Amino acid sequence: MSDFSSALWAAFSLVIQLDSDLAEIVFLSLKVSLIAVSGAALIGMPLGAALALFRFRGRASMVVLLNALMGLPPVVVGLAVYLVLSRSGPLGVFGLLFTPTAMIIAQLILVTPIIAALTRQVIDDLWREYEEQFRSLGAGPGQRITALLWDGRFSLATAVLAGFGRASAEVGAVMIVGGNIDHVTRVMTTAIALEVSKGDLALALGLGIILITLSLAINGVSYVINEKARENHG
Amino acid sequence: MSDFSSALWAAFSLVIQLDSDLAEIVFLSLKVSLIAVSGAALIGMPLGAALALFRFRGRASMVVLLNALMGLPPVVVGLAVYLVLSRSGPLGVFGLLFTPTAMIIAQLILVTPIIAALTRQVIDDLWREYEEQFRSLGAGPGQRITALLWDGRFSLATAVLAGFGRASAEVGAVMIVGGNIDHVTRVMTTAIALEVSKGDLALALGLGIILITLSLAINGVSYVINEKARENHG
Amino acid sequence: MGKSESILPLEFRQVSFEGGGKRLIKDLSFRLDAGPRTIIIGANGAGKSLFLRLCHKLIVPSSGEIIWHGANGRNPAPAQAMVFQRPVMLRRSVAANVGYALSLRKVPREKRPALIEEALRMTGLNRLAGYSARVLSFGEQQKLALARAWVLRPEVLFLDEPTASLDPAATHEVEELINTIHQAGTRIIMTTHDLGQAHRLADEVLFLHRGRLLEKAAAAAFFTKPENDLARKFIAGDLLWWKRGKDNRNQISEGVMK
Amino acid sequence: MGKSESILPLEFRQVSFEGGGKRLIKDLSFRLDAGPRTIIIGANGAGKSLFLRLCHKLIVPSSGEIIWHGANGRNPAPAQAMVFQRPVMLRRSVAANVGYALSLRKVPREKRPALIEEALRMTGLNRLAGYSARVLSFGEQQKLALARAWVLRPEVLFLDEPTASLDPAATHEVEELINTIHQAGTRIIMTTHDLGQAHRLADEVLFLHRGRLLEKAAAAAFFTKPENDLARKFIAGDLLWWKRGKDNRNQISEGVMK
Amino acid sequence: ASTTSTENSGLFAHILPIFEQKTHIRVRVIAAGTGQAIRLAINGDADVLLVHHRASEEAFVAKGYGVQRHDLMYNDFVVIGPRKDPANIAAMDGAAAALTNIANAETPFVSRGDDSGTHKKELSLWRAAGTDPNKASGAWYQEVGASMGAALNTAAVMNAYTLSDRGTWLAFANRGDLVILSKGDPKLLNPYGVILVSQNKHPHVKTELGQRFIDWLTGPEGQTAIASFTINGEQAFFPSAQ
Ligand SMILES: Nc1ncnc2c1ncn2[C@@H]1O[C@H](COP(=O)(O)OP(=O)(O)OP(=O)(O)O)[C@@H](O)[C@H]1O
Ligand SMILES: Nc1ncnc2c1ncn2[C@@H]1O[C@H](COP(=O)(O)OP(=O)(O)OP(=O)(O)O)[C@@H](O)[C@H]1O
Ligand SMILES: [Mg+2]
Ligand SMILES: [Mg+2]
Repeated sequence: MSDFSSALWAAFSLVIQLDSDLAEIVFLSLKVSLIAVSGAALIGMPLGAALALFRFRGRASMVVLLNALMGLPPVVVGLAVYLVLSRSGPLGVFGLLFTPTAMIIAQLILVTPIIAALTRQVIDDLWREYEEQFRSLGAGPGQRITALLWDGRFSLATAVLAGFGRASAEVGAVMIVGGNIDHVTRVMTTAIALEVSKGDLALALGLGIILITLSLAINGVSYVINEKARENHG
Repeated sequence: MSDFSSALWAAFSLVIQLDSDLAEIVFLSLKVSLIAVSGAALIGMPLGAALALFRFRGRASMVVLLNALMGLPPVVVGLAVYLVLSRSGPLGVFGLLFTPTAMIIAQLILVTPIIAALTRQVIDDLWREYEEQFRSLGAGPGQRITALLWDGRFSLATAVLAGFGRASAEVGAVMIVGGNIDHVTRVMTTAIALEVSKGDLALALGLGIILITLSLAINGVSYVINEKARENHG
Repeated sequence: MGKSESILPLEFRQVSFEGGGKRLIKDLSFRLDAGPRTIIIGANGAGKSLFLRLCHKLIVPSSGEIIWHGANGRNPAPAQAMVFQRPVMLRRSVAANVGYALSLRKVPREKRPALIEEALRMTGLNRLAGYSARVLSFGEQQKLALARAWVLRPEVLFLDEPTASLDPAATHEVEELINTIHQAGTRIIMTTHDLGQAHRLADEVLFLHRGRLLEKAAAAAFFTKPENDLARKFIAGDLLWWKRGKDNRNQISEGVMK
Repeated sequence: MGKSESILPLEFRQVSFEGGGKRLIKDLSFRLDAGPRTIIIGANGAGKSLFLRLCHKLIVPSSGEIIWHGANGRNPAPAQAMVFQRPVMLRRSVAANVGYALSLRKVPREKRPALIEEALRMTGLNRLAGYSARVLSFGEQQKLALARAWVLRPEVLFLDEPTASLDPAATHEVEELINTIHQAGTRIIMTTHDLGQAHRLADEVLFLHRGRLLEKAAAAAFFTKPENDLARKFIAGDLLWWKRGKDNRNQISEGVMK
Repeated sequence: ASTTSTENSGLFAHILPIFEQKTHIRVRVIAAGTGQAIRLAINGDADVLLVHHRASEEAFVAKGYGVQRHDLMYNDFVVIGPRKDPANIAAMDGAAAALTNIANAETPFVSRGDDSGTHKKELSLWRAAGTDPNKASGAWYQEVGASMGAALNTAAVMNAYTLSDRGTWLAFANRGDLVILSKGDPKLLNPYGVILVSQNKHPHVKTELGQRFIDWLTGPEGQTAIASFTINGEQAFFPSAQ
């Protein structure tokens, strides 16, 4: 298992060297994923809640669609975004391809269904408890959605974290729309893929270890915040 | 948007030709993902339930770890599995590399944390309601886990579907450990990646459409089953 | 807050409700006018809670019509409020639970604290204003549910066994409160298993049995001489039981039921 | 099923319980022996439910000791069962809810149907055996919770306001059932807000006030001449309220409280 | 294991059926970047290695991982760029001069940037041109760190110059506005070698079958098969086995 120990070593030396290239990549990774996940949460949570709350024609199909979209293949999403943003595509004029913005868009598309589907699940359970009380109080659609998202916030954290996990681990889509251009759109996952194709497996694993450590840190912080808040308002 | 219409056309003609190569790839994709997800559910659901039910030292760290592992980068997992299964790795003698089994193992590793973390979330909410009743009735640890998984089965479906989405969309890990060998380990996602690198974007998108349609069908079936069952035992 | 025009009378026309493949409410037809306090009594599972839910438009009849005067939307009219048998506490503080109800009725933010304060004081909960509502004792939750409904000053107030889990003093206060609210013009429609309470509060009684309305009568008439056999048995069952109480409580039961 | 050796007496030594940063139960010390029916009374929020939970080991004291004779694990002893004030219905049928309790006690599969059938019959639920437990009316759920606890034939049975939502006849039947169970040797520890019921059922009364045990006395002594001032007020508060009832009910209240 | 260019161009799809029909030996192709492919072979996860970077190949054999390197075939690299040719390289003589023009004009150039055979060739060309493009990395010099196909997809949208092997380019569908602008320089020759992985390091290697495959590839039948593979009517690879 010398590969694993040299991977640890690679990760370790990368970190203590405070390599500025690495810092740049880490920073871009975090920026892209966090913006994409925030956007996805902003869209996906109200959407998921609305699907849980309202009974309308086509609702069942939308739920199924949403669940299925959790399995959107990143490469396909990347490709579709690539075609839309490419110079000859409908949004080509904005010149967004191979920029971090393009990567954020691709991740947003991938992550929104995940957050929306998981939110629907959480809010559905909560709504079974709240429905009659809220209808009796005369809460309007928007008020119901906000109140349920608020009251379900502790349970919804896992949904957002699942989305963050998908975004930060994702490589297929950002590779296509970002292009893995050094100093411009290279993020942790595409850097890992590059090292793999170079055959430098130890470095690739090392970068992987750094990525997982980062994600552990973010999860740790959000767990602590969540538990503290729950203690106060259980 | 001619790319999209030609993609639709590609998808359509692939399907009506009943291409036997395509059928083989589709079949292998489904087989690998379904086996991996079943395995992950078998491991992840009791694990997640146990984390929700029992208070022990290190539990918080385990929850954080599990949440973070939802963001395991597929390429890193693929690499790790590759190193372990490689001829020069510890399990090399079994010659599993570049077989569907290796792909199943990689997906299992990716999907288990997702199912476990989401299960923990669902069971945690349920346990808040059930805890005192179950302790009063004197249910043992195993009995609690089974009863909660059973009573939470409708809500848990989304967790499993999220895992299925991840597995069926995944390309980075199966590419590395499966090798995308024609007629042996080529699945939908690796085939799509191959077409992209050949520049045949329409065919790639077409395959993507087929993959999403498949996943829609599976989600649709499971939704109907779930709703029917819920009607009877809400 | 419903001060404009009355939403009463309420009329049921051949209302039935099905659930789980069975008819749980059967052919209810009657009319409730403005004014009296209506108490619904009946055995467990008779359909009292379903009845209140139907009135309050939380569930829709499988057949028949429920007509409120000039309030025929699909949702409960803002002039109504309800205290549920199994109160739902939002995951907020006691005060915020009441405040939330006010915010939904667009009561100006600056007016809310005084209203919240008053509602909590009336139900004896002001000491607990900052508590998380979900750790309250069951009785405290029932009081909070009442405060939350009453703060809206509804024209029609549905109460589903509002004192079932209250201690004797609190029960008494809630009964007083109900009387006060009633005198201020709120139409009370409530259920109870406490026949003494029914006796004290009712102007009009509806007796439900297995989803059917067997008797609708003025309270005095109902308690002294119920027309319906089953209603008589229901009251008598109670009587019987009091009679079988030990030692000096025979006379009590006589008293209650006379 | 606890037939072997008794887990009584139960002893509290300086037991306190804190929650939300406050002392909710304060320095409880007493001993419950085998035999009598103990009724816990007190106002809403007095700590009755917390008290039962402490006894049943669902929560652990912040300080002090709770000692059961020979059953000092961390979990409720199998010889105990409890009916919660807010019953939890498993997402299964009525019969399966009872059956599940039996399966946990490893009652042989072939013996279960008869036991389930009997428990449901005693609580008047047999008609509903196949229903999903969660659609039952509140009162029906309370009966089911009782059936589920009783089917275990516990040596000690905790009842948290078991008749709060029951109709008069059902209340009566449950009181009879409690007597029967008691005579068959089960130790009853229950709370109630119904002073009449307390009077009928109690051998021994514990009066709680704001987390303190103010009086522990034989029932006869307690109801006729409570030693504690607050206890006297609690009973008198009830009296007062009866007195303020309208017209012919003055005499009743006198009767109840005399 | 093989480099991606041979798989992407469709060469294997053309020649393998011929071989398999004759010998009933199933060949499984794992297409990966040259670096990754060599790594797979070093770990013993492949029996035969087919790549195109002579120095690495010789090192592989020298370290004892490979039995022997055989010349197999060659094609050439071509400089691809936008039809309008803003840096005006089509007129230049030789690849190095073409790259010098691109650097001077600071027109976008997409580099594989993945240590692949193609990338290494590109770097040697820059050296010959006397320019260090890394200074401009992220500006006009875009290191995409990706496979040839991905790099071409990127160049197609950026309307950038890039270096590609002819096989991948010929089979590439998403060309956009790109055309071949510079070719024929002897420096652009792209020789492929084939190596049997040594049994000394990995006893499980299927030496006999692997050797038969190599023998066939380098023998007359294999060489004929390679020569007969065309893309859009153009011959893609030229046999070169001795
Ligand atoms: N969704 C449903 N499906 C099937 N049965 C139902 C459903 N909802 C209610 N019921 C049944 O309808 C009957 C009436 O219920 P309801 O809650 O109205 O009774 P209730 O008179 O309020 O009783 P309680 O005094 O116990 O509160 C009960 O037997 C209950 O089991
Ligand atoms: N986890 C907690 N945190 C803070 N306060 C709590 C907690 N649990 C209970 N309390 C408070 O403790 C007091 C006693 O609660 P308990 O449920 O024992 O009352 P009770 O005597 O059963 O009242 P009721 O007659 O209404 O059922 C209540 O005022 C309640 O708000
Ligand atoms: Mg009811
Ligand atoms: Mg209580």
